[in-house]
Amino acid sequence: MNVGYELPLDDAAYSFGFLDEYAKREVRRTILKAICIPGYQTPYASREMPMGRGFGTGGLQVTLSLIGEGDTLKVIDQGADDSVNAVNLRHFVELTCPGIDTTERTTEASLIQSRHRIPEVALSESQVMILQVPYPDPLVVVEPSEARRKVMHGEADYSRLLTKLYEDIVQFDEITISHRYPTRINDHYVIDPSPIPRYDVPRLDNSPALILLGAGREKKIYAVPPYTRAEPLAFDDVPFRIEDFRDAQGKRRPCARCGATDSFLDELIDDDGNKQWQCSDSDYCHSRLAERDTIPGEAMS
Amino acid sequence: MGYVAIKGGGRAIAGAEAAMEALRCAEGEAGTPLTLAAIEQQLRLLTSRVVSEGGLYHPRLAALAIKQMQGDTLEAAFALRAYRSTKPRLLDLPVQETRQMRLIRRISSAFKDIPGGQMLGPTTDYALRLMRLDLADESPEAFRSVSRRFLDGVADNDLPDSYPKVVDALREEGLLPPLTRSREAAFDITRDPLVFPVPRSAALATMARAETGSLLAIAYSNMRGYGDVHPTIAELRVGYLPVVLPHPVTGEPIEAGEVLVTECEVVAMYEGADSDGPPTFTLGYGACFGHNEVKAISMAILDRALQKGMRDGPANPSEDPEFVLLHVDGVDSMGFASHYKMPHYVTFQSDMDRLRTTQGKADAAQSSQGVES
Amino acid sequence: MNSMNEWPRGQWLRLWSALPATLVRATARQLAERYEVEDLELAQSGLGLMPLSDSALGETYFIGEVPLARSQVRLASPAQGPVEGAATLVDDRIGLVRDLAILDAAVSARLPGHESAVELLEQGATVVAESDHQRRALLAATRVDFALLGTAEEDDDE
Amino acid sequence: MNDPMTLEAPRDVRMGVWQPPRQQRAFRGLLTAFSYPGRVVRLADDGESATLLLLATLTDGASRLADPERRLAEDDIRRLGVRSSAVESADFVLCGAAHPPQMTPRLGSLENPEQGATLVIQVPALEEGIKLRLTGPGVEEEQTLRVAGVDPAWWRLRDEWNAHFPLGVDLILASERAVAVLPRTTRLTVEGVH
Repeated sequence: MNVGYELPLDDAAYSFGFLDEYAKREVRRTILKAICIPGYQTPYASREMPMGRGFGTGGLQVTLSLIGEGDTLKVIDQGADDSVNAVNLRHFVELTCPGIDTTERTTEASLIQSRHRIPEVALSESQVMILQVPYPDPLVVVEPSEARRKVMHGEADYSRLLTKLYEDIVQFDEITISHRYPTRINDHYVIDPSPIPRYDVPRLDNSPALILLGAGREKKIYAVPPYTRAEPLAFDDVPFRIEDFRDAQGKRRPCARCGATDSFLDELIDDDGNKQWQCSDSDYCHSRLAERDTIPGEAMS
Repeated sequence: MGYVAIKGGGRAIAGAEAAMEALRCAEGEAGTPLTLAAIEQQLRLLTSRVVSEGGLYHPRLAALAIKQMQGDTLEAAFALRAYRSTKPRLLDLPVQETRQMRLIRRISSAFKDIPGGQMLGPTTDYALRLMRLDLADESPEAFRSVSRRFLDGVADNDLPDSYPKVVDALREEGLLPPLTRSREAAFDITRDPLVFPVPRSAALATMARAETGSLLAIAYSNMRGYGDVHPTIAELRVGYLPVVLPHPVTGEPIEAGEVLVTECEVVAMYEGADSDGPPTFTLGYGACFGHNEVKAISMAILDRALQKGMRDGPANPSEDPEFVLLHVDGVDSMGFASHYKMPHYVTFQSDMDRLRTTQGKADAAQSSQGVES
Repeated sequence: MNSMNEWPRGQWLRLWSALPATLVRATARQLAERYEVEDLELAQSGLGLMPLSDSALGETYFIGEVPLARSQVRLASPAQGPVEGAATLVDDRIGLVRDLAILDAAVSARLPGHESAVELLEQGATVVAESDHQRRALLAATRVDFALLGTAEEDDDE
Repeated sequence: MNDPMTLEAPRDVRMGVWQPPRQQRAFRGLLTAFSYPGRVVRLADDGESATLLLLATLTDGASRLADPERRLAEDDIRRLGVRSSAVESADFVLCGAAHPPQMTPRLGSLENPEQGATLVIQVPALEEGIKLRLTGPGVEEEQTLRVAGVDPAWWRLRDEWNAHFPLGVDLILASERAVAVLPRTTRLTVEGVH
């Protein structure tokens, strides 16, 4: 720079929501089109965010384009508000969006940004769910060319994907897809629902809340509108199955902390090498414990 | 210790930040903080790398990023990119002309003598890579006098402001294809996602802000034999490009600043006249912000390789636009490589569930066949 | 006014911006005290995508972005009526670019008091000349004519 | 370019609909209207126009707007910073409820259905007039919407344009202050008409 150049520290402050208004406007246009075409991966010019591609930049750009005064944001990663990446994203939004609130309570949140989980507590119409997506296109496994994939999606031609699933069954007598389970939206587009476990896929179906999915690195936004059919691909003889948390005796494992038998569980290994099972949704687990403490006499199931 | 939920994340992150900062300042009493000017000047090639890979010519901010990221070029370029997201587009600049560059270096490996002459400028090309131990404890006085003594030693003979381009001379001789001033608008990679096939302008823009090492690696594969460019450097120039735009009131061209640029044209062997014209040499073009010759040369070679790939279809990786352009961006690749460090235990839980189920079925099948397992 | 002819308006920003911003500020302040300054456009800073013409095939492409700051002002001069000035700089200092726009207006209309801004042009010119000299020195000191290598004049090589 | 910083207009118009916080609020209203088709969402405060507010919120130099009936003031078009264009190439088309456009708006393509246009139809009133029965994504059972002053030809054309999902157009019905949205996926029957 010129001799005597000084960085203008005075007007270096970031604007509300970090992104400039043109970027927000583009994301907003994209979101509305994504809602009008349920499950369609709508392209947009993803901006660089101050955290790594793959760390939730897509979800973050959606959140920053939605959020404003009066909003209460919940950010989770692996179901936990306290997971490092969740803390990091929440801190960034707090930093760039003065005047908004954040919470760990699912029920208090107007916006929920998440990586890999959908909260256990059913969402309401007054909430928007934002999922972070690393790989948006379920057809990549059968077709490398995006140009050809776009045609297949447009024609709702998923025969090759179904064949792939079927080959699985022939080999393993089971569909081996564990997470990112291909799910058909409104009987047309098949989406990658982001790396949520199969346990969460049914929550996409006819949800009262709008669900937005953002893929920053791949520059795509797509949506599952409220009250919209979301159905995991499966076959009559080999049905879609969620994760199995039963022990050897076939009894559903309870959460070691709160005793819940109706939540997705993390498998933990304690220092003695013993296995433990615990709610992945930390808010769900905490609130159950809180209830139990306030309601005397209720035994842990 | 297994895949255990990370808790106390907030504290851990704050701690990690403090730990980084503690190491940055580990010299303690004995240390002196780096000034941004010192980084910009004394580490000028590092700064050059960051401005080009960051895609924003702001050497002072680049110096700050280098200081903050403790010398990590990927992270520094990344910080510069993220800064861009907060700034609006102010106006559309007119096309700038690199023939106006105020040169500090200019060479050609195609000709002994070129119009205007060859000038090595500041380069280590012919320097012996011997350790200069005198730099180990350099006295500030000596340091401060070096530049002055150099200048006094050189007669400021009347050199021109700008120099003709070697390729123009070759072109006049009919050895090169004529300029095809393409009418189509240049591709804006900062706004439009790359959906293939992409125009050459998208390839040039992508490579201009690509990660130097990534470009070099793919270009090197072509040089070694996964390709056949066999380039000769027609001209490599480094200099300050005046940025000229119309005065908002009068419209007359005004100089609004300068940008340090490295530019390179390579000449490659001619091909059978694919157009109806006579056969000519083919050309590759490379340029980037700052002083970064390896990057400009690698880009020029890849430009030539990609032109072939776009025309005849790729015969090897360095000729495949999708392969090259989607894998040379430092911010994308570094970010994605890093994200694997994040917790993935929900998905891994799900993976284990699938594996156990299928294992269970396999066992059942085997035992039903009376096979020992 | 020979200095006026010496430096076309196209070079003013280059010369002024070669100087410490404090000098420019001081002069702009003086002018702002004499003439009322109206912002025709709020001074702002942002980015510009820089298109180059590739010298191999003549195709236009974007090499990257540069910081830009711009300002456009109108000075109310009782004698000469309103005078417009503007500045667009590869820089991000909003304050500086507004000061430059004021200088630009004053010098272009040669308003009373513009002389100090012309002096700044002269000072800037010496700074620019110095950096030109440095760059030329880099070339002059490293000029090589490979055609002459190996002849009596230069037998030190090969 | 639809950014308060770059407007050369006097201070007062820089307020209101041109302010980022106001546009953020407006967008959330639109988000609800798009998510729950047929629900009437009050967008504008007193003294504001729902149409101008939603255009300020969604359009800028990156979008093309067709205003065949010249419903917008020149100043507002300049402040929006949109590129004006013909109906058949516009991202956004502004028209009245009385007469549908002669031209077919963009329907998008199989590969890029998002290029189907967004039509902003200014209606005399919502929550009165004929009754529409809506089903489809965003509607739990059935949603009814009342809208006044819309030429029935509109519904016929909408059916034609949206005949081949994913191609189609998305409608924003805008009264003075409120909006209701009919995405291409919404199935619509007009009460009494069959």
